[in-house]
Amino acid sequence: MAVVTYREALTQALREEMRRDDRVLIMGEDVVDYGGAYGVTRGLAQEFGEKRVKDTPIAEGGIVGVAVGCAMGGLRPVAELMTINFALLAADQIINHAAKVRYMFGGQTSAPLVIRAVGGAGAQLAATHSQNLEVMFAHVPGLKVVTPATPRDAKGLLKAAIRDEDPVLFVEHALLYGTKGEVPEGEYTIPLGKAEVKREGKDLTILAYSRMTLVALEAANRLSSDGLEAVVIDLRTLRPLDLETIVSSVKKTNRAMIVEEDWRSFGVGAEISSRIMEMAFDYLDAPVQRVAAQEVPVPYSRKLEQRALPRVEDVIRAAKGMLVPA
Amino acid sequence: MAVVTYREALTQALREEMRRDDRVLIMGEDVVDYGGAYGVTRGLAQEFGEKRVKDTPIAEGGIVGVAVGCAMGGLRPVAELMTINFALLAADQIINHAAKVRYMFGGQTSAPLVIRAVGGAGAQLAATHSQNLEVMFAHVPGLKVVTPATPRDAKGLLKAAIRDEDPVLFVEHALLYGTKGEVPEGEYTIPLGKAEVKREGKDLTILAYSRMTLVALEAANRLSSDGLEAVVIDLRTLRPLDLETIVSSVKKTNRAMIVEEDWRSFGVGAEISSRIMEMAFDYLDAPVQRVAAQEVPVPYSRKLEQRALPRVEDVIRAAKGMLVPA
Amino acid sequence: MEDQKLMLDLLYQMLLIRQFEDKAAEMYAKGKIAGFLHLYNGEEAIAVGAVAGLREGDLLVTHYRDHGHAIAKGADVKRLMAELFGKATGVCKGKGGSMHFFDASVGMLGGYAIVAGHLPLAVGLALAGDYLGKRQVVLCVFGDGATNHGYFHEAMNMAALWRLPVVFLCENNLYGMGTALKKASAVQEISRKSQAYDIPGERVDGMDVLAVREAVAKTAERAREGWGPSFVEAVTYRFRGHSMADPVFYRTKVEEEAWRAKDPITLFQQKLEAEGLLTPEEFERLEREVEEAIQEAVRFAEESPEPPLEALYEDIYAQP
Amino acid sequence: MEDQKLMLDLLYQMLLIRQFEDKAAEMYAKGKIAGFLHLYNGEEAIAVGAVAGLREGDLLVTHYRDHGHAIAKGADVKRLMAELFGKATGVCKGKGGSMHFFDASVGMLGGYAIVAGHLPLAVGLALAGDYLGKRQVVLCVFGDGATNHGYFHEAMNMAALWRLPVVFLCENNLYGMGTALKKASAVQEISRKSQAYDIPGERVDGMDVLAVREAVAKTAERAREGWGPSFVEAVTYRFRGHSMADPVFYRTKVEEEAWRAKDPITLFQQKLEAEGLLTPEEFERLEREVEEAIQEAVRFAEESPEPPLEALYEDIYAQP
Ligand SMILES: Cc1ncc(C[n+]2csc(CCOP(=O)(O)OP(=O)(O)O)c2C)c(N)n1
Ligand SMILES: Cc1ncc(C[n+]2csc(CCOP(=O)(O)OP(=O)(O)O)c2C)c(N)n1
Ligand SMILES: [Mg+2]
Ligand SMILES: [Mg+2]
Repeated sequence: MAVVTYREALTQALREEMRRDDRVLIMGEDVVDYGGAYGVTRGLAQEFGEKRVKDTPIAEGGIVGVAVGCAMGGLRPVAELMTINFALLAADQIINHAAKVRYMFGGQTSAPLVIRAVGGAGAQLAATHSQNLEVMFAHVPGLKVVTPATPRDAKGLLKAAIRDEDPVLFVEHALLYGTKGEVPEGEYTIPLGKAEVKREGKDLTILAYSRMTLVALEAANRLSSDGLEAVVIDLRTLRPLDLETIVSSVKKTNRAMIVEEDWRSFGVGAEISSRIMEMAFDYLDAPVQRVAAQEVPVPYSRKLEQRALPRVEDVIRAAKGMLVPA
Repeated sequence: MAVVTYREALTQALREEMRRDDRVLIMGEDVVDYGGAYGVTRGLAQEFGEKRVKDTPIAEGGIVGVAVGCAMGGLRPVAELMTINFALLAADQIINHAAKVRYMFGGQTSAPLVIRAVGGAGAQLAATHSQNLEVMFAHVPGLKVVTPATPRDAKGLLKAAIRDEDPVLFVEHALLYGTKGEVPEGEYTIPLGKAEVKREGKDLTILAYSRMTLVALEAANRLSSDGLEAVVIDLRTLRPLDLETIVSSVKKTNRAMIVEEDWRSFGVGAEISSRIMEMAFDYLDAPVQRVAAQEVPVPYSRKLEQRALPRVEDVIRAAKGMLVPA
Repeated sequence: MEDQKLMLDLLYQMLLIRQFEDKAAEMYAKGKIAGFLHLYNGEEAIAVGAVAGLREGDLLVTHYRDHGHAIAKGADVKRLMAELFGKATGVCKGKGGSMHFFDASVGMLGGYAIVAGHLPLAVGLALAGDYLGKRQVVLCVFGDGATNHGYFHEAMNMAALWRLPVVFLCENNLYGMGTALKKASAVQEISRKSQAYDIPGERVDGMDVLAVREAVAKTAERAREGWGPSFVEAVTYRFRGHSMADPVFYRTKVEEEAWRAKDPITLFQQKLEAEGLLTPEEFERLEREVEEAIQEAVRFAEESPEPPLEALYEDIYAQP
Repeated sequence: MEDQKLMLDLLYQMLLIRQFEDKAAEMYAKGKIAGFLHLYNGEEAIAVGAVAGLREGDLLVTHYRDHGHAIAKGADVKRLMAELFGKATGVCKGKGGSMHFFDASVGMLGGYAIVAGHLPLAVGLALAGDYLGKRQVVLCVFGDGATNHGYFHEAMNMAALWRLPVVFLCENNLYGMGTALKKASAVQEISRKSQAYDIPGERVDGMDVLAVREAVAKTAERAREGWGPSFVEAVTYRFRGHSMADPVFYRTKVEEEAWRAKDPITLFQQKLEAEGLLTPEEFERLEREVEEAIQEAVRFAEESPEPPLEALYEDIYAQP
């Protein structure tokens, strides 16, 4: 298997899908010469031309709306939003249009588009450029929400998202683009809606997604040297949510923790936690814990920002708190 | 005490606050002649003039943005969004601007505005006009989210929201405007962030907000004739959340249920449920239950819409399921 | 002859819309229809004229005041009425209601209830048609109120930038709900707004079905030939309130009467009679024909079944 | 004499901005500054000229490329540099960073990082000032890219409708990140976009500090007198990349060189020398003065403390 970056894995997915299917096109701000704000579309305009890789004006609502129209018109658009923070400018198109047209028109149309957006903090971009807003979209029936953590998943999930008949919000993480991992050589896809056990264990189940999967894995490795073996499950897709994988693990370990980079209150972890209680109450030896970001707008200062985000130590401390009775 | 409608209670709050404080002004679509889509501002333009009650173009992002600017400039704007569904068009202004300016500018400014928006389903308005989107905003530090259920609360909370120094999203419910209740004669406010026990009991704690408070109360009354006494707590404010009132009740009843009109997954109830588990795990005799809307875009057909929404019977069935061992 | 047939067809369609709307209002009062109901009375010449300016295979998207457009585009009034009744036989299986008429089989790609939200969709549909080499025009209809929304700006700019085959058709009925145009828009002559995108703009009499047809036919052909989008402002007036709930406080009786004197149906009837293309008897026959069609539509709607409960969970995802 | 003092002050300010930016780039390379850093080199004449056209008490809001505006409006370079360093003494206590300069004491009401998001805010600030009878003008600065956003349309329309005292100032540097104007905007002459709102629009040479000052002074007085908003397009060029991460693939060297020949500082220096208002020695002295100010700013930033951890939880709510 080749070792490639998360960024390159995404580029491969786009390239392969565009070669496979003429109907796939990319639109977004600066996707041509710049190759997208994070370089994911670099080289694609050269190969496929500007008919299939389109620069757009800065107009997020319009961009997603055009993509919804394209999808209803028979194409497979991949719209790129520079960051998920700007998805707030397209929230109406995503939630009131992409997620609704199929249902409210009685199944006569559909919006098979992919919206790629970068989420996450950690690069000192301050309050309006550092949010994790996926939970807002995961709440909405009609949408699918995908949050890959590794190059292999990024590629396989993006290919599956492009082929999917429904609207997919595909959330990448700014700090993951440079991370490397093995990616299978041949053609493959990873089905949406399937979590993956990324580490086996017996004492505790840690659930995470996107960059927090890496944080959880590192914490699990360090816990291991203290003799505690944690399962780490990468949710990969937030909607639909793979409850089966989650619950069956928790039924074995009897303890669960969610690690999330978003704000705790009304965040992703709340849903996971509630579902676990609902489906495995009698198996739980302790309340499900959430390790989340501090509930503050993300500050610029590195010192403050680092403190605002969940760290490996936070996970370790919480895990020990669950396992070693105080 | 006078018996007035929820609508009239809101109008009273606006009128009193405008009389009290010159800096309070209203802006929104059709707030002058129409008196707002639901008639809440009727008569105010006549009393205060169009300088203080301003019709705006249809431009939700712009409206809220202008209101944020007004607030930063020393006024106390109350911006009316015809429905919370259109708050998606203003999500950037609410989340990236109103909620952030104070923090990212180091406390040098603030945005003391109120955004009034109608939420809820039940009037056959179909998928894009029937959503309950409050959870998206409750997730965001920097915002406050208020969801009154009764005329008394509507008035007292709106007055408090207008006086509050922070941005408040004030969510009314379309089906509540015509409901009646007692409202104190004199001047009063109800503090944001305080839940209220609306019914005492001992067997179960039912948590609800907005219209679901009425559904919960009716269910509790009917359960009572079967000998089951449920506490009903009206959350009233979703952010900040009054955990103390919630948890202390659950510690007594050992059972909790949330009734919410939004979609279950990643909805308001998830947070309440998780918090209860985290704070009262050892007191719980059963997993916290959620009675929520079906996870579908809301359909037009009355038959389907009614089935999509949580009904009194759903609450009763869930309560009995928790209390009477199967 | 050909021409007479066409003229009578335009008249028939306008009558069909008018009676459909009147019947809908009646059924709403009886509680057979619920939700928001926005009627098209007074504006019939626009939908009928505009669709007459299109070719087969062209697409139409519009706002929530969509009955006229759906009928003009050829959707079956039976299935439209059934939709209003929330029945399983409705065009959207009873899930959409009045604001969301959609009939893929005739290229009626939807009524949308978010003001201006469908303008970018229209641009996207045009982009898809262009990409697939379809020589297909997208007619995008919206109100005066919609032109103040950010979407209008974004969609107009993108359509112009990419020279897409969209005809933007603004139904300027002088009010957005109860807000008069002058309280909502810095410019009153809406057609001028297209200057900011180098899109040709034109104002036509929206009470004149042939004027609308001509403007749309011309701009649609321009679009089809690859010259890009156009903007047509059709000035009109809605004879009823914004929706059934509207007490219409904000307009004067004098203004209303003046506009009613320009009823597009009466004007067209008179014109055809003056030109010898129509007799009063033929007009009555047309009216009766329409009446029958509408009665049949109501019967069909009444007799149709409610959607089954399972329908609640269908059509959310293609691949759940 | 008065005039000479003013001219030298304008020159000083432009130099101060230029050196602040060069130093910021240097500190970024050294890792003292992080996040996104958008420099203003080449565009100094706009901020300096525009602020010179305002009166005391007027307000300024701008986009994330905000260093020039903050300096011109009178914010202390020490506290601005400290903000870039993320220090507690920064104008925003280290919470805002480069894109969010704000100094209430001088009427610099913020850099905003959501493109065009601050345009409605500017309208609201103007409305508040008007409401409170302040005779205060709000200068709202944004880029060419922002004019394609829906917010531009909504804000321009509302400002015109309500005749509010806003001067909309577009810094047209021909690119929005790597996207050339012609790929993003249907019209190239941006000042024409104001026609759709009956707002007077004017294009000025953004490399000429006096031309900018004149245009803003004139439109600001117009606004102050109650005649409503204006739109000024200042054509300019950024000498560096969009941000520190930009390899600037999308522009040609020839184009860059042509614009560098119009360096606003050099042009102004030459003009003042030609008019006998400045000698080469005085210019050098000015440069040295600026250098010292910048060095002091860096020293101040370096020596300032990091924000305390408690600051993380402060300033979220006024009433938690
Ligand atoms: C984004 C949005 N804002 C507000 C509304 C509420 N609303 C429905 S129709 C309407 C007026 C629209 O006026 P116009 O565009 O002129 O169309 P008309 O009804 O006159 O045909 C408003 C404000 C909405 N549906 N969507
Ligand atoms: C709403 C939004 N979309 C996209 C971005 C990313 N972005 C930051 S700057 C920029 C280009 C802006 O260009 P312009 O307005 O011309 O200003 P300039 O940088 O040239 O001064 C973009 C696309 C953003 N910050 N906000
Ligand atoms: Mg109208
Ligand atoms: Mg630019």
